[in-house]
Amino acid sequence: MDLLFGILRFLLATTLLLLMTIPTAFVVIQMELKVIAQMQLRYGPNRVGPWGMFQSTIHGFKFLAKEDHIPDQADRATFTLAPWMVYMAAAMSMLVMPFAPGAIAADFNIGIVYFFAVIGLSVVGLLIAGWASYNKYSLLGGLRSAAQMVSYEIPLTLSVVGVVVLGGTLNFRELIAWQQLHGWMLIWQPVGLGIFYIASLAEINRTPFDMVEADSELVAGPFTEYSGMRFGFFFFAEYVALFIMSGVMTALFFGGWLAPWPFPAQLEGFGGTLYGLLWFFLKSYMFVFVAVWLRATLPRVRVDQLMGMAWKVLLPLAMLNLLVTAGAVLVFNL
Amino acid sequence: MADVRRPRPTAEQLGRRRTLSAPAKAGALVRLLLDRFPGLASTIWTDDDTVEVQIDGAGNVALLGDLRDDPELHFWFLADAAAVDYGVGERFEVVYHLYSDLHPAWLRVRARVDRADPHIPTITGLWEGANFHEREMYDMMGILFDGNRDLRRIFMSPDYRSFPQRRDFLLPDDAADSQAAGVNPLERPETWDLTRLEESRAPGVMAGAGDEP
Amino acid sequence: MALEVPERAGAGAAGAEADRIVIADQSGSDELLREFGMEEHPRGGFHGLLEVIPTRADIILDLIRSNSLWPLLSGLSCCAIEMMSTATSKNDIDRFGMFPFRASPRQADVLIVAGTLTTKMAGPLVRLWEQMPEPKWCVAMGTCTTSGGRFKRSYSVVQGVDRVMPVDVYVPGCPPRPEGLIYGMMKLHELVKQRRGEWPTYVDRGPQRSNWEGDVR
Amino acid sequence: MTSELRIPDPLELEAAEEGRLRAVAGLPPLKRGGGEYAGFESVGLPDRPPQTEREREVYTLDEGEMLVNMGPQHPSTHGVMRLVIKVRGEVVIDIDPVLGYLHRGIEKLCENATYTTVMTYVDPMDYLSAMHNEHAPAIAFEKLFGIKAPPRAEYIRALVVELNRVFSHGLMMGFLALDMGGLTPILYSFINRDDVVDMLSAISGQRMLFNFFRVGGVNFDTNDEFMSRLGTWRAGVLKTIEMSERILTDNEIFRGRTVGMGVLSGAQAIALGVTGPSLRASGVPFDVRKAHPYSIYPELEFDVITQAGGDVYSRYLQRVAELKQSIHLIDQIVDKMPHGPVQAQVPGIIRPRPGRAYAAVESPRGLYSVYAISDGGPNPYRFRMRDPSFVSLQALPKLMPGRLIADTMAVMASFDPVMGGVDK
Repeated sequence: MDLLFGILRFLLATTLLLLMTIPTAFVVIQMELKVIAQMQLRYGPNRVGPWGMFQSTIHGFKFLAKEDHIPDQADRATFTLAPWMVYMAAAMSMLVMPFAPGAIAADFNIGIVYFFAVIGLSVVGLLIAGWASYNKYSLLGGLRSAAQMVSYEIPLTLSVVGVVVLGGTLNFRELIAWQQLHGWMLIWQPVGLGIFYIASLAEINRTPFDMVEADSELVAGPFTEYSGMRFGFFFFAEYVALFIMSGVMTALFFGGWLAPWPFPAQLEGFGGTLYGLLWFFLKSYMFVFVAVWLRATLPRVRVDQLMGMAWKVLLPLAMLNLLVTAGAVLVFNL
Repeated sequence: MADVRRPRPTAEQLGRRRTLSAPAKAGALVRLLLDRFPGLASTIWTDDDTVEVQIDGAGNVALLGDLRDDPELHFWFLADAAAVDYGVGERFEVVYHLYSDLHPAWLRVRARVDRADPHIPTITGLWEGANFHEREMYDMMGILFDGNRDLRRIFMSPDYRSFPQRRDFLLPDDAADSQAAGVNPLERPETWDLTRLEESRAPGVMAGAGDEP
Repeated sequence: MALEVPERAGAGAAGAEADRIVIADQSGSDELLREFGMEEHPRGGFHGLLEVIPTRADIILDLIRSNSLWPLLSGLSCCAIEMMSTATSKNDIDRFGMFPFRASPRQADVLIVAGTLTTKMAGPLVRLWEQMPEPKWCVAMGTCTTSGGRFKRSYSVVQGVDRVMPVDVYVPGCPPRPEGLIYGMMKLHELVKQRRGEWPTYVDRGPQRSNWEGDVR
Repeated sequence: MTSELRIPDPLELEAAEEGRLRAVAGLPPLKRGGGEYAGFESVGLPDRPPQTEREREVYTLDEGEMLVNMGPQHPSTHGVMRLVIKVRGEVVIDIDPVLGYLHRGIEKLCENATYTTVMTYVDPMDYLSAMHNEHAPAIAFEKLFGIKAPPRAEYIRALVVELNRVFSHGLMMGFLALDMGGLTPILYSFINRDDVVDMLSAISGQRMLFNFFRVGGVNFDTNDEFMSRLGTWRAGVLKTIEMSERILTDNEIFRGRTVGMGVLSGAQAIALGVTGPSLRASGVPFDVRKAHPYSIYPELEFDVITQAGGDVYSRYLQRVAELKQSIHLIDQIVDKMPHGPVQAQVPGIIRPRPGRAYAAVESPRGLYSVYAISDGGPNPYRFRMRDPSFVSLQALPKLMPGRLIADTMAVMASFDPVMGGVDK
């Protein structure tokens, strides 16, 4: 009976999460459309639905009705596989996302490790897409993505190790509980936060690190030859990843579902879940907003500057941060 | 707006004379040219801001090199290089316009090229930037620049056969070869008298044969 | 499966024919494909479900399509500047869901031919058009693309882009004002919505020249 | 992390190491093959033998090299230009710009048009500075015909020309940012551009290809709408420019990508024929408005601005400075503008005496000149235009070897080429 219940719960959770990625992507894309428009002194989409609310949904459904083209010279098997890999990497990492107390699909004790293992898979998809398209722009974009993501994974993970050492756990829920007790990780790990934010932007290919889809250099990077729903998957995965990274940053550094004040930082029962969801989404979308803001403001860095920054600045800084954190934990017995 | 105005640089800083606002006086330049190149004396012609000399095509590199390197002439900037077609049976001319900060006039050098055998030495050795001009002249007029490393068509596709800027290349439409020659006949009363026009614009002969354009 | 084959679908089936719901058999019969006017397609065979099965879903899909027309980021000449101006703060064509100018033709829906088309550019432009996935539309912006315009007499200008590819909307002007282009795009929206279930096939689309090399001369 | 550093090429390092080992072992140095002629198929063209030495050089590939074909449709080739880039990894080895995708034969058409209708053909040349395109032929034809435009016409000419320069330089700031991935400055630039072109359309009746200049004057006098729009625009223009400037000038990423990038020395620029702001950014104070004053520029007070760097950032700064200088000039012109007619008495069909005239103006991209020959007929016998961006493009293959693909876009945008002018 327990087994059956477990299977049912698993199926329900995965289906819900998979379904949830789509509206998440729509909301993030809509935010990007509208926020950038406002920053550029435009109205932005305002014809579809009230205030153009459904514009991103319309964009998404349009992909469904487009011709799905596979170039002659492309490697068909890998060409069709690549969008799924990228999308699944983004969707799977949602499994451990701590939305609210009682709203975590899989409450592992190694949730953080799982997350960084899965989110790193998307690079394989991009590399495959670049190689399979039989296009020089795609190839260059795919190789760029491999170099960039592999480089930035190291400072990204190292900056989180500091958090883990301090919190003493690899579980998101326990980490949030630790933050309720000791204050948000933001206070304890400010350097880690900085490294994490920069590296996470690079990890999900956002401006100013959007080398992969650099549309003024490589036409659309690895996606150049993709059309229809296959491109739609890449497109969605990009924005889902943006939300996920913001969510993880919220969980790691900004107290997850905790309210910013201690009076009721957290409630019990079903009300507590709703209360937690409210705060989690508020904080996450705030970071999505910051990413969109950066996109509207900053030009793109060059690929060698990007790599130099990862290896010469972020990596030593992350090491130092880890060293200091570990030393402090040892000395002060935190 | 004070921030955009800078202290006025001195004449030394600018490296040239400051009295350029008056209509150019080209006398000094003409005297200098007569002094340096007595052979060109018969071809010198001046406008109010241009001095012009005519040479044979083969001598272009030597003359332009002298003009550039002579400290008193110092025509350091190639403003333009263009080709002119004077019609079938006539000649081509490659026209160079030079600028010098010592002289308040453009210097125009007209180099004659045989139309039947259009060869002229390249000047990319003097000014690298002449390359695109020469490629354009080759593309449009079919003039061959000996020594240019990159003489291929620049505007038309490589398999294009003719040279569109030549006078005997007529536009596919009516206009170029018709009596009206590009003007709507209704605008030109004289086109009504077709015989008179035929005399003045016979193919290959310039209008008013006396004064050469 | 109820199989009903009209006399000549695709190439202008009109009137009562258009109201019939046709469900095609996808077993790969060449005859059937020819009935649908698809024998011209280089690879033949099944290609895009919605071209072969016009159903009522098209009404909704056309609404969706018309509100999400992504133009190709491709400007040929002067009109390109006015096309960009149409996308900027003052005229903001993003209001109609058109802003993401895609750099890759694979992801674009509309080809706005903005500027004079020369013989040298005709080949690459046709290739761009062929690289765009169906359903796709072409807007000829400016007089040069309509007829050659002020360069009609030139030796290197294609006298109207409709000589090399099908055009859906012509926008006059040299160049058209941004308002003009927006009006043209509104006309295209109407066109998209009117064509419910009447999607042209490859035959209707006019000359499809996949091995285009060199000039149009 | 200076951007001046050349990116070491892995294959080159490998070869150097191999050579060192061979030298240590006492072996003769390995002769690297001359490479293999790749042909044109790799860039999607029908194959043919190379026509020139240079073509063979570009299309011959060493080991590990690849040809990347950018254009004719590419987001940042500023129109329809094709760049065949020989790369090793992402490092550019050589560039071959292929032009002509917008060649409309304007010179030939002008030779078949009357002197008045030439203005309509030269407009789309350099379509971001249509007023300058008309200015040079107007001066040349006036020289041929032996008339002078009335003073008020000259002032109106200078006014619209400087207005044109303002929006052209403004757009350059935006395009430079766009080619580096910055989305917003271009939209701010277009706010300014839309204001100016609406103003110019109030005086000329057209938004972009104005057809405003006539032989011996201009088409229309100023009107109330133009002047009121001018006042409104002048009040707010510096703020609009500052919006872009704030995003770019001190931006660390922008500076990191532009400072020290694409350095063009003064001597090199002169040899290549680069003119205009790009030449002055290399420290050469050559401005046609001062060197060969035309129109009313002798009466205006301004100085030639130069920069020392010669890199992309200097060219950007030079544009911004000249933009502000143009606004300053506009103030002066409006203050000094006299009253009077705007068109000299000329016949409907102009037939100058046979002769030659050369006229040059300073367009936003540099020296724009016209050489016109008259044979006494109603249309020019020969009409030649020298476009600055056409010549400036030659600097690209000189600057790029050893840089990255991404920098190609930045360096090209810093020269601000307009394909309409390049291809005629």
